[in-house]
Amino acid sequence: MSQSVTPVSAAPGVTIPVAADSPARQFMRRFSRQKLGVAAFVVLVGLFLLTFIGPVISPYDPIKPDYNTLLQPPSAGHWLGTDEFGRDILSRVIYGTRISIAVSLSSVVIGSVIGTFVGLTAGYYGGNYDSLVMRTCDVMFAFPGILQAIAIIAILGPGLHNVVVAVAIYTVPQFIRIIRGSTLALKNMMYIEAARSVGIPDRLIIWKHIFPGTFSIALVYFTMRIGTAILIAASLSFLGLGAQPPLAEWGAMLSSGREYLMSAPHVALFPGLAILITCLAFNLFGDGLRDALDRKIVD
Amino acid sequence: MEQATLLEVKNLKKYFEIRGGLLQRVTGYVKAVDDVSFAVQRGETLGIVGESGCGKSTTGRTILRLLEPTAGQVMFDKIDLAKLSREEMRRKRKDIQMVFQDPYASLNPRMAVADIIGEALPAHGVTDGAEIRRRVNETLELCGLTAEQGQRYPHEFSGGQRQRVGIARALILRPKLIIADEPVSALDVSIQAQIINLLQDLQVQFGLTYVFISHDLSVVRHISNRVGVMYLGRLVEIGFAEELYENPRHPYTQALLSSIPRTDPLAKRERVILQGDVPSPANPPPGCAFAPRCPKAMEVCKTVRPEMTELSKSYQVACHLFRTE
Amino acid sequence: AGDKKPSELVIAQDANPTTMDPHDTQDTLAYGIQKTMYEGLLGFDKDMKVIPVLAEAMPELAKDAKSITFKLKKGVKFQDGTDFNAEAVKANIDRLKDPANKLKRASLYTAIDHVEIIDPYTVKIVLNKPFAPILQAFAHPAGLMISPKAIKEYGKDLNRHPVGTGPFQFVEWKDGQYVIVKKFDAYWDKANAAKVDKITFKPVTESASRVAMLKTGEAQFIYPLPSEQVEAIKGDSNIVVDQAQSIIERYVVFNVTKKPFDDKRIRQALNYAVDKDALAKVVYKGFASAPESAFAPKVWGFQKQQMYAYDVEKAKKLLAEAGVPNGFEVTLWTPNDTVRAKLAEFVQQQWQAIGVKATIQQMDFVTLTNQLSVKPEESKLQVAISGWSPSTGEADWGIRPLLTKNMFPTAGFNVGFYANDQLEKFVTTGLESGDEKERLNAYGEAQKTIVEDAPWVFLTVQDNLAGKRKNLSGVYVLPDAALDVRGAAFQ
Amino acid sequence: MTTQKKLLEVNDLCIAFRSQDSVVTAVTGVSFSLHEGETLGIVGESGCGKSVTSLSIMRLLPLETSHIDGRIQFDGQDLLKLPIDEMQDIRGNRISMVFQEPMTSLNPVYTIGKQIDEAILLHRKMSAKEARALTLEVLKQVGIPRSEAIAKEYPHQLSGGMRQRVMIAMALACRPKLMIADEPTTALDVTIQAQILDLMRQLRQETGASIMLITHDLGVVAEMCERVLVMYAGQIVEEADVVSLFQEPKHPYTVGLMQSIPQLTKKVSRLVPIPGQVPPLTKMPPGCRFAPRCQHVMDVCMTENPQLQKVADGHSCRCWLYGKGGGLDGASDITRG
Amino acid sequence: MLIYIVRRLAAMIPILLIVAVVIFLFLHMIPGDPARIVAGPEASAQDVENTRIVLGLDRPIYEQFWEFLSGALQGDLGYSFRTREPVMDMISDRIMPTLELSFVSMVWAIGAGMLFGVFAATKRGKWQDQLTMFGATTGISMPSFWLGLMLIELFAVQLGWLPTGGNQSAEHYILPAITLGSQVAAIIARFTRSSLLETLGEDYVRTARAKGAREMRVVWLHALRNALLPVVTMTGMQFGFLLGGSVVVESVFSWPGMGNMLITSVSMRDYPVIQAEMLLFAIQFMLINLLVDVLYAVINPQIRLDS
Ligand SMILES: Nc1ncnc2c1ncn2[C@@H]1O[C@H](COP(=O)(O)OP(=O)(O)OP(=O)(O)O)[C@@H](O)[C@H]1O
Ligand SMILES: Nc1ncnc2c1ncn2[C@@H]1O[C@H](COP(=O)(O)OP(=O)(O)OP(=O)(O)O)[C@@H](O)[C@H]1O
Ligand SMILES: [Mg+2]
Ligand SMILES: [Mg+2]
Repeated sequence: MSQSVTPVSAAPGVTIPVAADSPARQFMRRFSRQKLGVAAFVVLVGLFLLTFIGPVISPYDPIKPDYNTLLQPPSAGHWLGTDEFGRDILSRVIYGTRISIAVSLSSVVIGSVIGTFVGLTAGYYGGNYDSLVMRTCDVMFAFPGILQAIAIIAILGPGLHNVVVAVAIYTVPQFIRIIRGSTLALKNMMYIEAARSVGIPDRLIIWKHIFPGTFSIALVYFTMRIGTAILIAASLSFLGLGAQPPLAEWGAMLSSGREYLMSAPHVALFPGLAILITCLAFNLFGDGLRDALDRKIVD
Repeated sequence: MEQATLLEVKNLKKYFEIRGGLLQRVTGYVKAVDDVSFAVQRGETLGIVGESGCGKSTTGRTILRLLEPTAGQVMFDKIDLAKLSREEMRRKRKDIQMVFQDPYASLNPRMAVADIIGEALPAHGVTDGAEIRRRVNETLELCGLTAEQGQRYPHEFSGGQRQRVGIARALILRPKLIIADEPVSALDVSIQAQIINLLQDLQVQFGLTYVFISHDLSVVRHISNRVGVMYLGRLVEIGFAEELYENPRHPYTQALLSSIPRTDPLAKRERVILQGDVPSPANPPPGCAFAPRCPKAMEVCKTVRPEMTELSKSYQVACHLFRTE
Repeated sequence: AGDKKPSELVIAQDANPTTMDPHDTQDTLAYGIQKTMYEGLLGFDKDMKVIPVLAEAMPELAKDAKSITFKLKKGVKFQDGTDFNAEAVKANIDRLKDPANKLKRASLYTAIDHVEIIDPYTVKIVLNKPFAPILQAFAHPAGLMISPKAIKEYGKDLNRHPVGTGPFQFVEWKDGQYVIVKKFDAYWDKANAAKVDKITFKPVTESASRVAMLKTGEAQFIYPLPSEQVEAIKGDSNIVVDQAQSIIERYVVFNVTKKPFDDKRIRQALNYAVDKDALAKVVYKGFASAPESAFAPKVWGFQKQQMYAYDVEKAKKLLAEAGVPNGFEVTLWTPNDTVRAKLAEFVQQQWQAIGVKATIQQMDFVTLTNQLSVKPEESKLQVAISGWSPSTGEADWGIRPLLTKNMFPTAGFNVGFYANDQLEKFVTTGLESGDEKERLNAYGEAQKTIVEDAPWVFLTVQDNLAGKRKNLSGVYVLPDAALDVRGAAFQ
Repeated sequence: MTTQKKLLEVNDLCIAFRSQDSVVTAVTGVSFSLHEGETLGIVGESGCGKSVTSLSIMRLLPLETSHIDGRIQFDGQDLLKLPIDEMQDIRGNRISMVFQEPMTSLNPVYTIGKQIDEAILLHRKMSAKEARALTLEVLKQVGIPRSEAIAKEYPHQLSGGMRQRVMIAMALACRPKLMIADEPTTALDVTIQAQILDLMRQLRQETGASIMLITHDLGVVAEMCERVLVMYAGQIVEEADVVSLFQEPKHPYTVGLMQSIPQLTKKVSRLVPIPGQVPPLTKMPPGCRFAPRCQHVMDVCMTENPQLQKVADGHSCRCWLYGKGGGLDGASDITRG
Repeated sequence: MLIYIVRRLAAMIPILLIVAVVIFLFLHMIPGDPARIVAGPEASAQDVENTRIVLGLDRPIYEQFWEFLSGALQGDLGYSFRTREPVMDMISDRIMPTLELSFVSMVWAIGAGMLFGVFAATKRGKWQDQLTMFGATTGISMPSFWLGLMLIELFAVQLGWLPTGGNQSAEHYILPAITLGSQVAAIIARFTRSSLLETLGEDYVRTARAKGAREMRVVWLHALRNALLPVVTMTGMQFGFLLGGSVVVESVFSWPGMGNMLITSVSMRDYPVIQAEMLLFAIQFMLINLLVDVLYAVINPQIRLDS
């Protein structure tokens, strides 16, 4: 956005020179033009900062109850009001950032790393291995995500660690599909064949040529999946399968808040908004990334 | 003469499976290369021409085992490449290199040019960073690029420059044989000439042997010592360029040559305009593949596939018109 | 806006019934529906007092508590036209007793040996051992009388074809959607005949949705009404909240075989550490009361005990005496429904003050039950949120299954493996004596022992809350949380 | 055959594209005219502005990012000033276009027949049935056998050559006065190219339409066109009738172009390439755009861009060698011998 | 085409078998003894044992599996642990409400999604585009139970326009369908937009313009039809998602459907019902995939199913 645009009537052929650029620099330039994406990025940076400085800036202890201030609506003392144990909702929402982001991030990281690895190898080597992987994915796709997660938690028991595992397992086949798809496309690119023709070994081809090619899609998908992971984790907490009290996790807060939806709507509203905003920020950031990386990558 | 043969392709076949139906069963084959034999002498350039889809690229890629041959032998320096293990073949690629048609698609857009060129060295045992850098720069200069340009990315180059990068990549291992698959087709005419000259210069300097694939008959004629004409997966005519262009024997070659627009607005000439399209290689005609379009087709052409016939020691044609009985 | 006087009642509850066969029912919700269609020999009134229903009067329990004789009402007919008489009673009890039927409520009647028909309207029930709570067993909805013809006709399918003597008769049951009953015109008790034509029971799991239905008038009665929702309907003049103390007591159970809970002082300390009044206020919005004994006041045999008042200092002192002045860490199990999870969270907060760090672990109900129903040596339990509602409404069922040796899992629910010889003695006396005074005495001692020994942290006795439209009357929740809707009427 | 009436007159056409970073001017000061019944060839290297010029006549350049200056007179109307719906009435009706990629230029989800029907129905008031009859007729005209069957097929069922015939049929369906063919044979094999060129020659005779033929193949120009424009870097550098262009090319670029093509008929040991490369649109030299690559470059070339000027009858050229008093003698140096 | 469909259906059988095995093993791995739960909280050890026998859980696992499998093959899915009703009957009661709700949600989601998607694509880069896409992303980011509860509060309780739950009349469909479909609508909108933007740049769109077609015609007839191809695939995938989402939505709106039943069944470890439902989910998923492939071929003549 820092580049000024010459009026159309400028002398023929006169243009603003553009610095000779690497793909990374090009990307930065294009991304900086995505207004929504940049805004989302700023929000995300803010959220990440919150996870570190949250304990410093949050006005109250997030788990210490105060039975004299139950379910108070937002006020000067408690900007977002208090919950059913008289705890400050603002402080809990701030602490919740750390948990929600840690859970969603780690589950998607695990899921995407495994999924990317399997997707790359399945797509590149093909054959029976590929068929096996794809059939397995098909079976996993046949069950709706939340059911999968519930089932996995049912086996492993509730708790945040297991939410991470459940969401990671749910994420894996999605990544396998995406990465395998783009691996198949890249595999047929001339430059892959060119690399093979000069004798580059397969594993290096996968690592140095195909993986970077899938990386942008993986990254975009990664950011969007984080949003989904937050929602799934929230649903699990909503069903009592996620974070254990008194942990300030947004889904759990929302879940306990739903009982007061009519009498004290702020209890559910703010964690709900926190989920919405975070999820929105990740998705919009992903959109921005996608547009900046390549217009051809579709949702 | 024996001594001079670098590459000998014998009865090479490459069939692609057509899979269909539910269980992805093989329902047919695309006979992309069907029983092709030829030899290339050290230091010469063999041109291969033919229309789109006739199997030129597949021939080239199968020789390098970028595609696994369905049948046949590829004798390179007396070794049958088709019999090597994957890893042996990978190491052998040091000696045979390829230049690709599309200078845009054949360079990884995410790598700096020097990395693209130098990448092959570690794969063949050169791991010293300084040595790699030295050789990359040397090769860049050989191909008319500067060392500074090596730090740039492919999208910052024009088509011609990219093709130079592609040539540099092939050259850095100092191969004996380069298979050039339409190296100039994607380039503008004014740039084409630069690349052709570069290839010729390099050939002289390093004693390279070329298999030069193109659909442009004029370019092939210019660069090649000998020329082979392919039609629908088969070689139909092969011989010294001079002879083949002055006196084409196969009706297909004749038609091909007469179809080329001449840059002389006043020239009046007799044209053979072929009827119909090239048949699908998945379902080629039973006899001579060219018979359905051939103005000189005979009854026998429809049923019997003509074999390669030697008209002279260096000239062969596969056509019933030239059967020696 | 005032409602028009309707003739059809819609009731929204939190779950689906599982069956319409009273002998095979284990959920109170199903009983609430069944009781519109069925009647038993005896029954409970609003305060869990046993009253005669199909019996002419209260029966006579033999002095040795080994038999009981019922005189039956005459002129009663089942909804399929069959007469209600001694034969019918025998058919029902035989059905319950037949092991081949594998009925879930058979265990309630294991004390019965056989049934003797004295005359068409008199039956004598002979027991195989002294069993004083037999009265309550007959008042329990498991003793609802099914038409003998239907028993023969439907066999296993009885659960879908209820036929009783009640004021309503069955129309349709669509699982997950509704159970519909309609007025039974030939009901024997004209004075108490149905005042509405039709009742629809709907399962609505989400409590906010239930409240919404009540507000919009889509339902005239909802149960349960979570205490959190009371606030939400306060302003609505068409709605009233029904509040009554239940017989459900909530507590934290200790695994007394595990350290440090084998030490009574620790258990007492943890009792002192919990502020029960605050609990009622915070967790139940005030719709609960501090417990006054090991079971709720409305249970037969209840005697008020000296409980553990909220006293942090005392708790700390006891901990110090027990050698853990700085507290310890403990895992607190709880089912994953909102109320019990909140209860757990509250307990956790309270214990924090004396240095006891509880980690809450929520489990779905099935998993929890499974984790609890194991032999002592296999049990991983430390402490768990639990609760009990003695469905027979009397003291024996409020103590025996929970705190006696014979009731270690998997035989019963003594999941904390509590054993106390003295208590065993009191319980046996209460069970086997035919003398009411002696029994009451024994149960009084038993309660005292339990409270003193503190196998639990006694948390609360909650209220049953239901919401209803103002113009509806005659519908109420029994202390055992079963609905009684037979008298439903609109003004 | 060529009448003197001007069908199309393009004056000082400038086309610029706006991107996020900058504005590039793809075509600068292009002026030419096309007579009725004439075939005009436009040659030049990739990116020199051939397609953009033709698309601007159809006003098919993207509205948001392009800016067109100048005047395009067609049959007495200024196309650039026409309201969009009037322009839409002209498209496909009085001016039609054939594109380079026969593989992708047909809509894959509609049958051939439907797509040609549409072209007709958009401009002619007739029933669907009549339109189909007309469709079959034009299909026959472009030499498609079994036209009824083909009309019911989808594009992917046809070969490239057939598809290009379909494109031509679609372009001719409304009997346009002008047909713009943008590299109609580049994607095709030589034997198929020969078929298509033959067809176009034949149709030109039958319909009398003017043709604007864009190509980078000098051979095609030589065989098809009457007059030729040579473009370089967004400008016309030479304009001549076909015979004089090939026999006496004036501009060093044209000459270089001809020398760098290997000849089929005679073998040279070495080609003479034009050194360097076409400057990118963003880095146009200030003087003559060809100067950096020109063997005859003079000082003036580096600073001042020459005008297109007449160097012989019907032959103009944009080069300082002929500048200031028409130095025709300089030309003999560079005309190939 | 018909042969293709029949063959695809036939090919589903082995996959279903695998799915059945997986589901069965999976269920038996989940901790929790159904007999204990069914017998009830007050049951004695003997009661639990009895219940176990009644439920057939006392037999070896392979026997149970065989019975389930052979039964399933004959269309007999056993009896529910919870209600003792034949599972087949329960499912036939429940499947229509779920399918109806999914269908209604899908219809509006597709309609609105495509409309917004096309609108945004034609306004590419302008504020209308940005706003629509922002809205769509918000739709994707909203937890559905939250949205559902908010809608009930607003439209049923505050305004009293619509009922809160149940499925008696057409009115009852509105809120659940909005809740269930909004995420899908948002996804379709985004997808349609990007797909359409791509096809709008294709050569045949330029051809259509060159013919003199009006812009509306170009967008709706030429570009959109092609843009639909990936949208159809993705929509099919969303249908599966919808079936999963209905679990939450059905519980919020007390919708007597499969999702609601599944939750109850899982909490009661009602194996026969869970198995049947999961199997049904898998079948639905595969049928939808088949439908998508057929639809794809209908829209895209380049795909020939019978080859
Ligand atoms: N990977 C593949 N799978 C299936 N068929 C293939 C594959 N690669 C090539 N073919 C088919 O083999 C035939 C020969 O293809 P090839 O690329 O060798 O032709 P070519 O002569 O190089 O053509 P062009 O001039 O277009 O490059 C074609 O019909 C092509 O469709
Ligand atoms: N929509 C556009 N936006 C920006 N730049 C464009 C656009 N269309 C064309 N250009 C630029 O305008 C210049 C001329 O393009 P044009 O397509 O006319 O070349 P051409 O002579 O037809 O080349 P070719 O032989 O490759 O078809 C090119 O540099 C191209 O990058
Ligand atoms: Mg090729
Ligand atoms: Mg062009």
